[in-house]
Amino acid sequence: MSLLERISKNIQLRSWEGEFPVQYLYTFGVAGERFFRQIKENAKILGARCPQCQITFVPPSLYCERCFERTEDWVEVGHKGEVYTFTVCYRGMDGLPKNPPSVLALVKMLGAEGGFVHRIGEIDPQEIKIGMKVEAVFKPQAQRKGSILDIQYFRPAEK
Amino acid sequence: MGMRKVAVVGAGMTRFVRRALETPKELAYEAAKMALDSCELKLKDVDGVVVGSAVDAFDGFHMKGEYLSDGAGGWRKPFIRHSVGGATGVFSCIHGWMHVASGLFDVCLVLAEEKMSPCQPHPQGAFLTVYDAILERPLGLNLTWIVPQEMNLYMIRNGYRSEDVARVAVKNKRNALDHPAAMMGEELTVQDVVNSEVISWPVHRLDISGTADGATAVVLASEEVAKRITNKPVWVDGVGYNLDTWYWTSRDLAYPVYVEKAARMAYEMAGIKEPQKEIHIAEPYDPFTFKELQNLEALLLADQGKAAQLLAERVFDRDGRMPVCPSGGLLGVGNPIAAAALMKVAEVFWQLRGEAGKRQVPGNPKTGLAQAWGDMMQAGTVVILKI
Amino acid sequence: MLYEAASKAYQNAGLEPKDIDGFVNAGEDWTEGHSIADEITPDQLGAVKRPVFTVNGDAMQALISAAMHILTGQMNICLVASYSKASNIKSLANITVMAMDPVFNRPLEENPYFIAGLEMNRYLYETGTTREQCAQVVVKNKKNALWNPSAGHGISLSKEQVLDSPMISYPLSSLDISPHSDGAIVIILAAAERAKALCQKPIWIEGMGWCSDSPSLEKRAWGEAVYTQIAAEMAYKMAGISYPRKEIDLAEVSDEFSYKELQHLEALKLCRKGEAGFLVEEGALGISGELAVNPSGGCLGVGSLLDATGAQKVLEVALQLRGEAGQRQVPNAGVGLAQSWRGIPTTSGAVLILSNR
Amino acid sequence: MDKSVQLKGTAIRESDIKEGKVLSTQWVPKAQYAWDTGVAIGRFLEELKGGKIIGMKCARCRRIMIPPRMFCELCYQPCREWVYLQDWGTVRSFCVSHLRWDASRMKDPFLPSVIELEGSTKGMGFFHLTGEIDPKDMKIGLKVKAVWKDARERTGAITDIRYFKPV
Repeated sequence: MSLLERISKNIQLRSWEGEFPVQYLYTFGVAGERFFRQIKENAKILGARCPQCQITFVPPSLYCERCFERTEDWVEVGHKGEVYTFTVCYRGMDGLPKNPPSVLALVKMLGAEGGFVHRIGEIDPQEIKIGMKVEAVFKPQAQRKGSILDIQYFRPAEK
Repeated sequence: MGMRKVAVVGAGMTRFVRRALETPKELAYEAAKMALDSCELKLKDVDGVVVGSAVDAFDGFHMKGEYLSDGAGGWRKPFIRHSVGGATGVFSCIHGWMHVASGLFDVCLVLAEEKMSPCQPHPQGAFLTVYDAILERPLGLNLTWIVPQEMNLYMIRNGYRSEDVARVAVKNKRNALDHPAAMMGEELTVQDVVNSEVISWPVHRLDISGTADGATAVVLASEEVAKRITNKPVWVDGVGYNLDTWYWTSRDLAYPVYVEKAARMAYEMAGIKEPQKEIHIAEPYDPFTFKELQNLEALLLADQGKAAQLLAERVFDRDGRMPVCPSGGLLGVGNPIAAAALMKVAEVFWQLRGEAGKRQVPGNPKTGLAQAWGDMMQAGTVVILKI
Repeated sequence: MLYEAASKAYQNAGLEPKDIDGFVNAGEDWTEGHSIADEITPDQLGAVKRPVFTVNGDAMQALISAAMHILTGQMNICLVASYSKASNIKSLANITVMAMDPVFNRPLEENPYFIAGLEMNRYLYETGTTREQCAQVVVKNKKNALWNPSAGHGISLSKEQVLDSPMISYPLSSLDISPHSDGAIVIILAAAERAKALCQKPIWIEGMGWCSDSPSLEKRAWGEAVYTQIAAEMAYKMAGISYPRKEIDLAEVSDEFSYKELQHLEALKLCRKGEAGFLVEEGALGISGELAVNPSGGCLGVGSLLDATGAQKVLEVALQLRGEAGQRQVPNAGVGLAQSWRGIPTTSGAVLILSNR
Repeated sequence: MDKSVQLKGTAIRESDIKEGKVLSTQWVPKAQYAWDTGVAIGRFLEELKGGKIIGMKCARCRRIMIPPRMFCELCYQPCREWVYLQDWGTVRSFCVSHLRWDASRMKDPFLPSVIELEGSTKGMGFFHLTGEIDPKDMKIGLKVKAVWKDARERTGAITDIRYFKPV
């Protein structure tokens, strides 16, 4: 059993164009609000510690995803991290080639679980390596508005 | 292999608010944590997690379930999300029931979350994306254009006046005054409702529940686990669900036959022959006032065309013969879609256990029903709980 | 499209819609361009005024839900439907980006393929697997697809052609990525007694498992597919499988990106960590190899079907176990494994063990 | 769970966000689609361009269905018998809506209606707007007729019919 009539001439092919005509405004949540306030106002990166698992999570969350305890202690984790993995992305959102390509990495913050997916700057893409130590470069305070982009990028850390 | 018995052993929820600071994950966590704490279980005791969330367009997440998974307790666990639009919340309980009744799991955490406030300029906008992209959206179809069509036809067929259905809002908003999660509890008169501005005739502003952010969770357990951890397990005695055709204009808009079919499926499983006698409390879906009455009739809890009269005779009041929406329902507590419908399951759970505090209905009810309605006015989901 | 697939499934099973007790559909709103996409499906399946629900997940998760429902005893026969209309989405990258965290990840405004780049790089680093070995997966699967009449992306390629294709997100090049296809797949499940009565060659579900790792890009595991590892453990336990490599004859695993096939094989314990690359190089994963992997052509050869991908995997294993896979038939296949992954940026996957005994 | 239980959940106001008391970020999706119309709706739209409304008849249950579809969802049979319908019919249900899809309030209300077109089977509704009528005069059972756009302005869209007006 199948359909009895089909489109046999491509000129009859029709499509209807459309989109979702809405936009979104997101708040950062209880933990996010506290985290980004510190980034915005003091250029400090905080992690939240699980009292049960003794793990410090960055970005901090209200809860430990592993044991579901509420995280209570918030600690500063500094600006330094390590490149856990990286990529050089040659395509933009539109799928077209992007020049220059962006160098992106998952930076794991030292002494914490997790970190940031962010851009790596002040580096030749050829030079970047897994395990490399990097540090966060913040925008000047006046330009910070409470966003992941308040960190401009991470760059190789000075020894 | 027979069907395993499944019990609700814990429940939790957040406040329902117009706009929450919490992220969807955080709302999910708060409800899930409260539900687990209520039955003294830890996350490691949970074998699998089920999430219900209705419409991704509200908060602009693609694959919303994936995003929610850690907040819902799904870290490195079997995790599935489903949706049947507005009927999602009650279905969550059914999906969780499948996990346990199948014998695959002993403890299943069931979570429903909705965050509608991120949608700009108004969450109503997201409803536009529900309709046919080619034939309906270009006309600007929206919820306030179609639900009233049902209401109009329903009222005409049954000879109801605006005052008759307005009593639902009065009752539910009053009940909600005693609910800690409620955002729309209010002491009103029938005249207040009828005199509130007309949104879309015959729907008045106070006939409608409000969009909201919130989450609800319940914990389901197998018979063995349930009997071990609580002396008041509430059994999932019957489940039913049903979906009508997508072509809404060719449905009978006055009577949701799909709700009746879902109810009959659940009654059959629960061995219920005379629902009006055997169901002691009900939480039918009430996003609009008339829906409560229409759903009660489709659930066979009131004869067709008789619900309004029973309402006026106070049969559905909290101390009436069959308390309906003792929680305050969507009209009173608020309507974060999936979370609101699972709240109904949680309310029946608390009522049957005698833990509803000021909302407690008298007479030690033994059997309760929760129902939701959804998709494009075409889905019915029903759960029957028994203590 | 779905109507035709469902009609064929009914015919194949000798059933009519009224014989079906319940229907499960798989799909996501944003890939349909339609909120509550659930609402559209009853008509195509002959399921008007019947029990229907939607799993917003991979078709394999939908199938698992249907199987659970049958195991409860409330239903005897369930139908699982899934389809992909990827061609109707003009801006898939813009949809995928909305599956990422709006506060931490979306503001970077990068093409989501970067996530596959990050993961591939870490996988290669941890296991010593090479880009050449990944390219070999592409060569194998696209060649297998030439024997599959339902596959749209079969072609004979050399390893060099894959390696030299434009770099998308280092080390991932354009031919490492599965193209998308449109398609619909419908599968009917029945309880044991009914299945025996209905069907000459029923394929049995021996084990099922599914799992999600942390969704957070910052906190998940990158080198290993932990979600598949845990799902596989669950499925093996249910199926009573202790030595997967010995007991499984063929596997259809998610190869949305070339390296994913290798990473998934390792997570499935079908080989040791770091070993999969060598196996593909030696030809051990070919149709007549030691362990046939993706004989259908996989996502690389058939095309990724969005959330219907898992159903394509199950369908192929079922055809192989029934001996109905035509020119790509794996000899003497008795036990097969199907695995799915929901694609970037998710960490969700499912595993099914099927047999014909 | 008593009223006295302190539940989690922090209510904020939109003004908190506007005034920067609560941090936020915006997202404008670029979700663009080109939905295939399929055979049935493709033909239906093409006919609208010509000023005609076309439905489909099921050979088994004899229902004449609008919008047309390639198979009957009740009989689960393929269909191929195209049937032209009249561009007038009877209002089966309606409402008087003051809200637009984005919840903005309109002074002149919309009159969305389910119309049973002449020629289709009883119970088959067709969704459109009604116009040129005082909302107070709207009633179920009213006979209405399509008001078409000028032939040159028609593009093969549902909006080729402007609205329906009382006969």
